Amino acid sequence: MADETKKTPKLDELEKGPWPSFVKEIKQARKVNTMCDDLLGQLETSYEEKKGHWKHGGIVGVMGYGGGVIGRYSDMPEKFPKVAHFHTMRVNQPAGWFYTSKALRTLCDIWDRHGSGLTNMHGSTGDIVFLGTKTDELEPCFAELTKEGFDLGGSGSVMRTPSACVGQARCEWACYDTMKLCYDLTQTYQDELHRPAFPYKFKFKCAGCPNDCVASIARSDMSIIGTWKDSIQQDDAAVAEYAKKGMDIQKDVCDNCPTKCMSWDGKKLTIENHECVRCMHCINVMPKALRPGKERGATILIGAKAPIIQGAMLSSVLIPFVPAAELLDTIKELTSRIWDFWSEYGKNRERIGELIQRVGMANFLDAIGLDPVPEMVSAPRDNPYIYFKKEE
Amino acid sequence: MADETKKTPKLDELEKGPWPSFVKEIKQARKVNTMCDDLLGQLETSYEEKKGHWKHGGIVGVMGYGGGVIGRYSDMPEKFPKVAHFHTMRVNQPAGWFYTSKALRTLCDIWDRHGSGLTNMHGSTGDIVFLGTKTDELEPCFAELTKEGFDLGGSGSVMRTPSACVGQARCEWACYDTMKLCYDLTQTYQDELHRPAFPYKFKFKCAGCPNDCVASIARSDMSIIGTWKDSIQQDDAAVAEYAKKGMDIQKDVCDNCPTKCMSWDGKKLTIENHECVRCMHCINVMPKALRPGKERGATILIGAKAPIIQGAMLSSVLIPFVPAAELLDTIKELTSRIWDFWSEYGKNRERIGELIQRVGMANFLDAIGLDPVPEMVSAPRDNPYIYFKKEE
Amino acid sequence: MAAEPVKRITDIGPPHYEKFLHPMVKKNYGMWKYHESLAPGVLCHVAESGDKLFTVRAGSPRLLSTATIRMFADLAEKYCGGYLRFTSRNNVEFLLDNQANIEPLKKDLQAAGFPVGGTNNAISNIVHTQGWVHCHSSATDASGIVKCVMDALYDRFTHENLPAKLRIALACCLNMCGAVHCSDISILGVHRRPPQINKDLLPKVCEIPTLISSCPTGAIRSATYEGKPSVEVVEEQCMYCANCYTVCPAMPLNDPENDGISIWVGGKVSNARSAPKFSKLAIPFIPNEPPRWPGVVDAVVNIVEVYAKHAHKYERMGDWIERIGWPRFFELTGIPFTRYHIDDFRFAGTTFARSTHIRF
Amino acid sequence: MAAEPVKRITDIGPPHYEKFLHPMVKKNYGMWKYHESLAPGVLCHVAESGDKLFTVRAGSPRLLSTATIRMFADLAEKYCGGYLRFTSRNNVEFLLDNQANIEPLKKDLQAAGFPVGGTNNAISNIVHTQGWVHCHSSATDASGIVKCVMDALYDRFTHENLPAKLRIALACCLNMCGAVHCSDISILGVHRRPPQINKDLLPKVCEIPTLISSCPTGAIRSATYEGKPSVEVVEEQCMYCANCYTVCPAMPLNDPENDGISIWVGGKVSNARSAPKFSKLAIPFIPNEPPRWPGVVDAVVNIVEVYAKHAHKYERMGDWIERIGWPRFFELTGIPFTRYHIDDFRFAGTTFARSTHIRF
Ligand code: SRM
Ligand code: SRM
Ligand code: SRM
Ligand code: SRM
Ligand code: SF4
Ligand code: SF4
Ligand code: SF4
Ligand code: SF4
Ligand code: SF4
Ligand code: SF4
Ligand code: SF4
Ligand code: SF4
Repeated sequence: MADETKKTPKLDELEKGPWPSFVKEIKQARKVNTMCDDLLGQLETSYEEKKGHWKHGGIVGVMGYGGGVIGRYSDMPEKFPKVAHFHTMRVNQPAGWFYTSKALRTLCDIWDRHGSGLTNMHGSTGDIVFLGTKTDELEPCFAELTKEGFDLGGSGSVMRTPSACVGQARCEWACYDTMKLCYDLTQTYQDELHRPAFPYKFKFKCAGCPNDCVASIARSDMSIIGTWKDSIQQDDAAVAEYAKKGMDIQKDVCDNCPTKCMSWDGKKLTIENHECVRCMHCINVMPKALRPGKERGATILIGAKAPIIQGAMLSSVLIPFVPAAELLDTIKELTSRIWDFWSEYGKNRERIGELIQRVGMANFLDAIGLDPVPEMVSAPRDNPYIYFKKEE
Repeated sequence: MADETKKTPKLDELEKGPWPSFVKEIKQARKVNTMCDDLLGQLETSYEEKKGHWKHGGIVGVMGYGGGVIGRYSDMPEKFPKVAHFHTMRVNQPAGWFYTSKALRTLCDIWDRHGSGLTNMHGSTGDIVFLGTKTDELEPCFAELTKEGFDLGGSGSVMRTPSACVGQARCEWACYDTMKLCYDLTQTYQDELHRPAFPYKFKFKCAGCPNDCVASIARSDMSIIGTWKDSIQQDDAAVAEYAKKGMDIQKDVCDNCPTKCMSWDGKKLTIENHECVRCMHCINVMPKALRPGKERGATILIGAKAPIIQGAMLSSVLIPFVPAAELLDTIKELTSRIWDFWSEYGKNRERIGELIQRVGMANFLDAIGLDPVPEMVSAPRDNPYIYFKKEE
Repeated sequence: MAAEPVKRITDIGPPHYEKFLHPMVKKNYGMWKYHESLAPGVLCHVAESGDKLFTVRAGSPRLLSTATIRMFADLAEKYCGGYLRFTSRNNVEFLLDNQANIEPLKKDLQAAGFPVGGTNNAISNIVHTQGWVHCHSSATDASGIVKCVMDALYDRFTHENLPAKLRIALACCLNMCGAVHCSDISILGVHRRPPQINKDLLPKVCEIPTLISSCPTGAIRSATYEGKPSVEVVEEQCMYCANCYTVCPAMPLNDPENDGISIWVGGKVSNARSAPKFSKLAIPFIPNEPPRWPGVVDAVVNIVEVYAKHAHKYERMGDWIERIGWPRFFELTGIPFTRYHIDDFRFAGTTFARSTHIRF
Repeated sequence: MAAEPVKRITDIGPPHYEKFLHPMVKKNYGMWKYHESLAPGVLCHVAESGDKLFTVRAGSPRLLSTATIRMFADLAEKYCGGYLRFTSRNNVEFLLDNQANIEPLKKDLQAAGFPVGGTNNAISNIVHTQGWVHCHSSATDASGIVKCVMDALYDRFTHENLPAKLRIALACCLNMCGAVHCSDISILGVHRRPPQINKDLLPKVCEIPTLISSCPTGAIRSATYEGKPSVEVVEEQCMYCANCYTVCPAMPLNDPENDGISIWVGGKVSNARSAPKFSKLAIPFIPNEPPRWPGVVDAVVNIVEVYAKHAHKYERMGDWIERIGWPRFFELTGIPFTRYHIDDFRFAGTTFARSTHIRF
């Protein structure tokens, strides 16, 4: 056993220092799983040569699914045969990443039986990432997972695993039930999640308020971000208490309001709610005194993505406000129209945000049957290149 | 005479109302010049038919010049023979648009002899526009003009007539001598002004301070805008006087400062000049108390233009600060490098601003031998598509 | 005709400006200390030397007959030693060293029909272009619209009662010869139909490669017509900019029923407080309605009045709109928001609302 | 291998989250009233009902062995009925109903080497990606750099003493699998050499039209190689994004001496105060320096410390930089400004400084 253990002088350096060490994790896994020894060996080689040693992925997966597994092969299989195959399985996380210790143990047991014993908790999209196994372990592992109530997440040109902030489970600011919406969308689109039928990937992320704790506006093709329509709920006594405890309401709260719609006369805080843009700052700073209004729902935004090809995008406003009770139905209807349009007009590997920029937002709105509203833009056009329609 | 006079019921409507009427002007000119009668007739036709009746310009001009005249022909020459030809001559204005009554009378006399008797005082670029004459009047008119010390301005693919704000002639804020620079540039580039040799037009405008009273940042390929490097000159007594007279220094001055670098304690105004971006607001509001600093010069910006083809542009910073004394030499050297680059790489009808966007600012800077500085950008790039150079 | 060949004078440039400077200007050149506003249209510049120069500014239609210019010369001689100038917005300014002459000059100007004003927070003259008076390219008139709008805004020229400066400009086509793209309110002539190709004329007067490359959207394709090289326009790709017409007379776009006017708002040039910025689309289309252009006049007056009522002191149109947000601007002015307001050119992606900052 | 065919279960989706909720969470779901911060890494959420839920957050390397996950399970059972969760930044959170358990839990966590913190104005965990541990595409490692940077910023995780939240993310290539484009500080792997075309492999594994259209800058052209269709890369047009490699394994870009890391700053996601924004380039290139990555660590620590010293309370990195201006940012951090900082992609024109607002 001792003989088999690769020497990793470079990686050993990464066991030093106070932050928990991933090298320690791999070494720990090596105790039960020899794959990890070759992983360490290959990684040490990368650290020596300053380059990766994985080959471009091949198509592997479980029967009937087109996604959920990332094929991965070593480019030094002779030297590191145990990671000749080293595929990951993306396991769909429970909404909000809540677990019982029992559920975690179940997952660990399955993965120790069928894979490297290494995971990412979690991947950037939100999945439980089972990090490294062989092709012929995929199907048995999948069978055990489903038996225990787990299923795979997305990869490839599918709807990707939706994710949600902790929302109403633990956050007082959630303007709609993010975890429920996330779960409902995941269940509604099981087919779209597992069987690639789109031009490219499509991501949903559900954030309960404009703080956006799942970074939905930066990372999801459709971002659902909670907000409210009426006035901020205000508890004057609690405001006074913050002031008494030493908060400088003028400086800390009012001066940081982006619309300067708050005023403080030393006793009473007044919010011109008509001017409030729901940025959350004042609420963040005084959670005991201020709360989102009672007429709650979400803003639906479209099109965020990473840079490739047309440059990174943030999502942009599509529907300024949908009441919480209508969210699921509205999104389902909207999504089906968007997917139809995208499937018809989207080029291969063209995200929805890129397609909208290519065809023009107005044409996109026409196609999905939404009326233009000024909330969709930061400003109207400044160039006079207007495609007037003939009929008008 | 009365018979010859065209009926203009539509245009007559434009003699009503308090604002001075251009129709009255044309009618006044008609008293001495019959061209104007046909002009009124054709214009009335336009007003009836809701469309212009001028033909696309042809190439006409004075001997040896490629610019300064805009050829213009009526598309109804049978009906309005006197405006069959109706060319304009662009006469280079004196810097700052200063005149003596004598000079104006001289111009009027010349134009009454050789043209319609109608002018624009002035054209949008700044020229004196002599509005409407026949081809064979061009040369005699030019001869009389030059005899009196006037010359033509630009048109076509030339350096266009430079212009300048009133500057040090009457404005206390001028940070350099705009009229002198404008005059010097005009004289330096007489050849480039009269003989088209560029891919397209090139405009200089000289503004004495960031108020930019000649709209140089919006309308000139090279914008020279006065500024200062040291601290705002401050007269505390005068500040106090403004306060006493009822100015709300906090609200009117400090709160409008874009960098919030001013503070007012009810007695003393303090400016953190290190943070000042020289926007002019505080100086504009309290001209008796605040003045630009003493270390004066200008920011040189590049690339403004109207929309066609790549969309309108504002000029962008090329050299953050050039001392007033070095302005002319710096601009001459810079311009020659810019024109060389533009002449070599500019496409037909491509303005310098468009060329810079096409080849990239960094490549442009390389070509003209300027080092990049962060003042040139509102923010560094946000996309990772960096063309790294091989040598580095 | 066959006269003696005279030696031609060329390349002399304009006369040196010093020749035309008022003696007080010459004396105090570069040594002005501060200025005061005495009344709308009347400024007083005080020099370090203590000298005081008075300026009286009068509105002008810009299109001036020599007769009117001579009348200005008369007034200048009567009141200020013959010294006067024009401004970058085409107003005329009389430069006086004698304060007592201000009122008589104003009276004479007003009697001649030339209003005094345009300074400070007044609406100054409308920067504009040629229109049907002289340009082949115009989608609308220039001078006529300016006249009607300024008639309606006359009191805003003679009074300084707006929150800040308000600059209006007009251009009669997308070439934008007035600095229309950076004005508080812009009036812009627009076409709405693709060029009508004159196929017989085309090969005679146009260079086809230049023509094809002139189109910002690539709507022009090469084609053949009666065996000869020609072009065709893909109509859905044409946004009527008329650049093809600029380079080729055989591509006119004029169309009385479809040409008209668009209104843009919120641009500025000065660096005061906020950075310069472009005007943005407010009203995509108003038909051409000569001779009094009621649609444009009403639209401009409405925007001016809503601005005057709601903006804070020192707030330019664009700064005001940015503070209240565009949705509120459309609400307050009653202008409908349409598909045309959403940008779809090069930088369109930068104009989408990429935050949840929304007012309800 | 030849076993009885079992009925396969598919398309069941994830387990319903309700199964995993702490009873107190279930009871007060949607009825939380406010929260308080008890200490770095320790939150207390108070429900309308008066119930109090305590959260203890611990840092995690994200790459976890099943052994460590079981250790978390042990702790959860010991202190909070087995209820725990992970956060969107890969920390682990223990959910307690008994305040008395907080300290013992913290002790156990610390003993096991897992720091408690990451809340409020601390630096939380670094969102990151696979690197050399698992991805074929990486220009640098991920976990190793994160480890070294967090070692250096350890005290910033366990203390809440920054002006505002500071979010760091890392992605090992331009695909940016971490939300690197909107982080206060982003660490991004970059290539600096064009793809090395494996001409023999190419026709076998790649679709040429897809390959050509994959290039954002059109640098890939069709060509022939030994009589067969192939491609060539116009090197000056290549900006090393590796998108060609993503669609075609025969176009690798890896190059030990030229791959490395770039640093980006000032992005954010939340709508608090200012709108979400992209990170902007701070340092174009730092070489790969395994195993302890000193260049990257120093660069990040320097930026953090300058920010900590100069930013106002509540000011995120990007808001601070916008207030002081980019020139000042480069001055204060000592980072050189280079040609690479000036954008030259699609929207480059919108990033030029189009005003005279300059600090000297
Ligand atoms: C595992 C994960 C990184 C991680 O360590 O967490 C990951 C890993 C890969 N991503 Fe990703 N992406 C992961 C989240 C993301 C995210 C973040 C998110 O989803 O919130 C993004 C940015 C958001 C977005 O979608 O734009 C992201 C943007 C990309 C892109 C660029 C997509 C684009 O439109 O620009 C690619 C390239 C591609 O799709 O070909 C990509 C491709 C890949 C591939 C499949 C590599 C490839 O070229 O085929 C990587 C496989 C690595 C491996 O060997 O395991 N990955 N990828 C994340 C998925 C785990 C999970 O399911 O939870
Ligand atoms: C006379 C004048 C308008 C006026 O009434 O004041 C004018 C009139 C014309 N301009 Fe202009 N431009 C005039 C100032 C401008 C300005 C303003 C400025 O210079 O400050 C601009 C915008 C700034 C700029 O240069 O971008 C301007 C941008 C254009 C353009 C678009 C250029 C572009 O790059 O986008 C064209 C089209 C062209 O050059 O082919 C154009 C073309 C034209 C032509 C020559 C029409 C044509 O297509 O050939 C017009 C002749 C009208 C006529 O019949 O007299 N004119 N033109 C101005 C010149 C008078 C003078 O010399 O003082
Ligand atoms: C005479 C003129 C310069 C010239 O060479 O002709 C001029 C002269 C003065 N300008 Fe101007 N500006 C002149 C066109 C402009 C322009 C250009 C334009 O309108 O096309 C601008 C930029 C406008 C824009 O931003 O869109 C301009 C932006 C300013 C500003 C900044 C205003 C602001 O708050 O944005 C000031 C400062 C102020 O008024 O507080 C200013 C101030 C001044 C002062 C007070 C400067 C001084 O101390 O003498 C002058 C009297 C102004 C007045 O009208 O109240 N001047 N000024 C121009 C008169 C035009 C006219 O007839 O109305
Ligand atoms: C647990 C978590 C949600 C989840 O479902 O996992 C969460 C939970 C909370 N967030 Fe968050 N945020 C979480 C990721 C985020 C993210 C996403 C990210 O970092 O990728 C953001 C956007 C970051 C950005 O803008 O780049 C985020 C932006 C905020 C903000 C806005 C901060 C700002 O000023 O910009 C607040 C309000 C505040 O802290 O004042 C907030 C506030 C909160 C509160 C106080 C909400 C509440 O009342 O419960 C929670 C405790 C926060 C804390 O850490 O101090 N949360 N929060 C995430 C913890 C991540 C971690 O382990 O560190
Ligand atoms: S996004 Fe809003 S609702 Fe969701 S966890 Fe963050 S603060 Fe709470
Ligand atoms: S939520 Fe934001 S915009 Fe609204 S009042 Fe509070 S600080 Fe101001
Ligand atoms: S630009 Fe400045 S210097 Fe020139 S006239 Fe205007 S305010 Fe005076
Ligand atoms: S010039 Fe502008 S930035 Fe400078 S102190 Fe005055 S108001 Fe502030
Ligand atoms: S704006 Fe257009 S129509 Fe008007 S003068 Fe200029 S080129 Fe002619
Ligand atoms: S009008 Fe403009 S868009 Fe239309 S064909 Fe001509 S150049 Fe192209
Ligand atoms: S960022 Fe690039 S290298 Fe890293 S995991 Fe994603 S695709 Fe792979
Ligand atoms: S690396 Fe990017 S830019 Fe270079 S050839 Fe490949 S796709 Fe094109």
